[in-house]
Amino acid sequence: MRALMLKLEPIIWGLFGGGMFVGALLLPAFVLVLGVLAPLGVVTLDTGALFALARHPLGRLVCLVTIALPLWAGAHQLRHIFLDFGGLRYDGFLGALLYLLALLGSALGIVAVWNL
Amino acid sequence: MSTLRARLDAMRPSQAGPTRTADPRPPDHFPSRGNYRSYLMFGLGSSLMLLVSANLLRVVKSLGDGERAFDALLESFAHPLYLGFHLLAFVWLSWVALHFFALFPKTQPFRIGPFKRPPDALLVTGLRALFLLSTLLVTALLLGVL
Amino acid sequence: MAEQKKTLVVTRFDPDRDQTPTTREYEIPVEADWKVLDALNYIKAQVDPTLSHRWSCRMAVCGSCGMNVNGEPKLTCKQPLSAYGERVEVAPLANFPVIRDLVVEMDGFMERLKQVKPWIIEAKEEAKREGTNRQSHAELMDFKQFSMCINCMLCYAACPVVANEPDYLGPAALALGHRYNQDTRDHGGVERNQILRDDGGVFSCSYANECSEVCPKGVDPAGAIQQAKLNNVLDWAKRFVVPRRKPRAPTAAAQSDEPGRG
Amino acid sequence: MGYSFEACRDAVRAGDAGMDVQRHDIVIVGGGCAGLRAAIAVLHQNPAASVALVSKVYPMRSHTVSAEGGAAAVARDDDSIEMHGYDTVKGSDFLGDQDVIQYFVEQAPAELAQLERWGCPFSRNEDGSVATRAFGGMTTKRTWYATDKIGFHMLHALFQTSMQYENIVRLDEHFVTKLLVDGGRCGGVVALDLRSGEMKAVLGRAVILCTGGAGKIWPFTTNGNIKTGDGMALAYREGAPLKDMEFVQYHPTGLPGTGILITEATRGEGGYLLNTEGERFLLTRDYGVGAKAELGPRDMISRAIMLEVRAGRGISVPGKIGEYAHLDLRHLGEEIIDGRLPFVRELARSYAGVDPVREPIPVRPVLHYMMGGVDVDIEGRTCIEGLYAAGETACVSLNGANRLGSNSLTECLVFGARAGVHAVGFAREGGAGDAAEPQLLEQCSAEAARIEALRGSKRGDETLAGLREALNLTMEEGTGVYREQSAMARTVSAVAELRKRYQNLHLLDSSRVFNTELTEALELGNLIEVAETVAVAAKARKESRGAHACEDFPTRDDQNFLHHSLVHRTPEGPPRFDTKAVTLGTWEPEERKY
Ligand SMILES: Cc1cc2nc3c(=O)[nH]c(=O)nc-3n(C[C@H](O)[C@H](O)[C@H](O)COP(=O)(O)OP(=O)(O)OC[C@H]3O[C@@H](n4cnc5c(N)ncnc54)[C@H](O)[C@@H]3O)c2cc1C
Ligand code: SF4
Ligand code: F3S
Ligand code: FES
Repeated sequence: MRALMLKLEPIIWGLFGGGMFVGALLLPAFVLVLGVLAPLGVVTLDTGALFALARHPLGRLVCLVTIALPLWAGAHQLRHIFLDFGGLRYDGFLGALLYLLALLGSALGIVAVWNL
Repeated sequence: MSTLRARLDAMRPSQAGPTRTADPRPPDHFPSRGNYRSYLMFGLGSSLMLLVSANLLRVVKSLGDGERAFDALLESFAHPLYLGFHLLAFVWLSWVALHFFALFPKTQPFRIGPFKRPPDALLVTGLRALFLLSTLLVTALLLGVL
Repeated sequence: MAEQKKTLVVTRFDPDRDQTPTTREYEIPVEADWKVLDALNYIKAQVDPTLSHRWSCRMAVCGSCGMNVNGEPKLTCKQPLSAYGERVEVAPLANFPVIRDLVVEMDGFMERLKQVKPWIIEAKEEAKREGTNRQSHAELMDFKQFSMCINCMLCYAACPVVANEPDYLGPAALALGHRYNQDTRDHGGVERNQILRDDGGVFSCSYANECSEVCPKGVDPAGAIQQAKLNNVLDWAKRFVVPRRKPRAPTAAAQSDEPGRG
Repeated sequence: MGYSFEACRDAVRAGDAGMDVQRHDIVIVGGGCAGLRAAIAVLHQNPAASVALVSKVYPMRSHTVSAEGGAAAVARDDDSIEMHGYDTVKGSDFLGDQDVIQYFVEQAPAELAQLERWGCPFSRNEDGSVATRAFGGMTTKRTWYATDKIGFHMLHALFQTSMQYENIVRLDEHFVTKLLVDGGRCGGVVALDLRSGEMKAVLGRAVILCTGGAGKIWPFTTNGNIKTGDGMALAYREGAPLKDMEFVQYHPTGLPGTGILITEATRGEGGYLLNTEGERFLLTRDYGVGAKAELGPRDMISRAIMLEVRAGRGISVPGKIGEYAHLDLRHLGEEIIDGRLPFVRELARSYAGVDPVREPIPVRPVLHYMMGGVDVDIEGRTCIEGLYAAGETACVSLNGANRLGSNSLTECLVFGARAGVHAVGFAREGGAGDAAEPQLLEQCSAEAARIEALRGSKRGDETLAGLREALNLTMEEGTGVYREQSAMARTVSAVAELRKRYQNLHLLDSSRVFNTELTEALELGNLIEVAETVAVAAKARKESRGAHACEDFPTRDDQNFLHHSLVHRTPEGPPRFDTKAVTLGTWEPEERKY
């Protein structure tokens, strides 16, 4: 498992790098609006407008990228934290699990964006 | 000194030397020393992205499922636990973003063709400004202001 | 001048006598402009000749005198004693097996250096050339910083990955590999990149950046490693997209005349 | 027991000795510039050869690492081989052998070009060619540089290049304590493995000594802790004479207290030397350097600084003994300083608390380099068959009475390579037959016993620190920048006395593993041995030439002293002094004026 991951490292790291960039630029804003401001009632969201925004081809792309890439970034970082605390023995298993999660999330993201 | 242990085979040569050695210690004060702390905070913070993005996936999915599903989801976000998590995620991720941009410049080549990498300070400031701008933009877009 | 005193808490270990390292305290008079190494040399000459530590140039260039001082890896011939208070702890570099007292086992490090093929790999037809290469100042600057490493190993003592991944080549060795890849005179990019992205290579680095924090020579191994990662991603991507083309590193440096492999 | 020429590096247990025995074709002692170059040269000459590279420190720690300024070789159109030759001859005060100098200046460009192709990051001109800078005593810019860390970059380039040769078997942190010589034929060395504390026999058909200088004889030196003249002492003890030992170079610009070097390149780039009145005394007063001023040769500038200090125009530095001159770089500006002399700035800040961009650096002459060494011919051969020497430890008579700055790194390359090539040729022909192995192994056992007896030995009440200090003091007194017959006579007897006191060492560390007290004791023994030859040779030279400035005889005397001095060891009693003719040629001795 580890050997396979090693072969794929360049892609994984590329996804990770992209994920960090996208995550850093976009995620805080999403969390702020959807997770804090809206539920608190500070602002009211216009669902229709949001829907239109998301359906726009560019909107779909942004949605997908913001979902999929940070998943990889998060998975990769978590894996390294495990390693830093002595998790090398479980790296094959844990890494595979985390990346599979990210893969699954990305696939579901595609589906979700498709279904918009 | 650190309470963690280094692997006993850290930095061992492929063949043992002729005399017994004392085991390696892990880096002193790991992870409590300042830089290690921010490194860990950064790592943990960006691991949060796993959860935040998963939630975003739910949001997008609910949008596709129709207005009701979306509203229901938003309503569930009002739960104090959820709120707390999102608040924490917002603060933490913003810090991660700022830290990330500080670490970013030197990951780039010094030069691409004839173009030199701009001075680090400029790049960092630029990227952080970009972060602010994009946060404002996305917020505005989501709120339908634009 | 009022005479100042400091207590050095020094790690002692003799494999023939001690099970594990212990510490010993030396209270000594110190002078205002002493470096940590001066205090150790004073102890060795005047107080306890059985103390063993490595040093030579005392001008921060031979790289022998790295130790953990108050928990941080330092070049003891450069680190002023005045940076510390009454008590100064001097221990061998972390992450290394200890041979004796402050002397660490560095053969593992030497093996890692060699693994990245730190020499100019010439294109085949060039092998028998004479004269010098031309290289612009800008091309020199693409790798100069990474050629400043004095092999002091402070970065290894600071890196959390070194502590946990025994196969990790580590900051200095990886930066050295990147140094040769960035050199226009070198043509071993493909060969070396395969090593750099293999087990224990650049992708094991989690960018803790502590290596660069402690590096006394401004090498910035963390930067080198991330740049090498980027090179490898682009290398890989290019070969993936255009499998038959010669791979080219992004900074016009690491090129090879061999067809892409892998 | 003969051995084949093919690589044979299995360690075998030699029956009686109970000692590890390794067999190689060539044994190189020392992993500095000269040693590494020799090792690579051997393998280029014969890829099948097996080379043992024995060094008491990991090669990249060798003191070559600290060289700052640059390495000389003709590179520019306005320069010529002849000019480099003449500068070197004149710099040597006509004591350099001119056949050697001719060979040296001819080979220098190719050697440095080779190093460039091996990846040394030389600084560059606009057009991408290698940049050169001015250096003392050189007519034009011919010193190749890599900012101000040439030695560091050369050493690492050589060392890293050497890593690709599987046939170089490194014995790192092995301290050579004795050469194995039987019947006038050298057949290897015995080394103390610092790690295990055990002795190893390293046999070879030829041995090349590349162990560097002996600056640690003096208290105030640019040299690192490892420069203890081991190779000189090793060869000397086996009967090889040391040549021209009285000529030791004082570098004009060392930092107060530590003696850390501020490179001559500071002056090459245009720095000034000032006295306390802010006067550029090299220009305004007659010190023999003429219009060259700060770019005069080192011996003259060192003397000029001493005379300024004597005349009461020195600068005192708080908390430091002695008086200094100021090295002023401020007018060069931050850009040039950071661009070409960044290490100087780092050193001045860290070790003198002075930022050269804003303040002048206090400097004074400091012991730097040994022109003398093991007497070798142009092939690097000593008078012992199978024993070669190269680099600072050898005296091939390139530098004569005064070395020009930046010639010595090139010397290490040129003559390291030549010694390597010749040694492997010699080994292939089997020389005059191999030395008899049983005899050599017997010597190994005796040597092992000697070391064993020294470790932690409590013979008397002399301490290492005490003896070292006494040696430093007397050598400074007798063999400083200026020398007096009476002081030299005192030094000669003081060193002879120290040799006796050395027998009464009181050592405390009897442990086996990495016993640095033991190596320090061995080093001190070597220092005393070499120091004695310096004092004896200095006393015998009753003239002033190059770096040897004798106040009782202030002029050069070609009639009586245009010869090399040789010092031989005698089993008991004082060293035996002898002379050897200088090889002249193109250039006849003339008054040395700049
Ligand atoms: C501060 C400084 C600056 C200088 N700047 C310049 C300059 O700009 N230009 C220039 O041309 N020259 C310069 N020089 C001179 C030049 O650096 C030296 O002459 C040259 O480096 C000597 O190289 P080497 O190979 O002979 O010896 P070193 O580099 O000293 O190497 C000696 C080797 O021998 C080994 N060794 C010694 N004893 C033993 C033993 N008993 N057993 C086993 N191994 C042993 C050591 O481990 C080491 O590897 C400078 C010198 C100094 C000190
Ligand atoms: S990269 Fe820096 S810290 Fe690491 S070995 Fe090199 S000089 Fe030392
Ligand atoms: S500290 Fe270690 S993890 Fe990477 S950035 Fe430096 S090598
Ligand atoms: S003694 Fe050489 S780097 Fe400290």
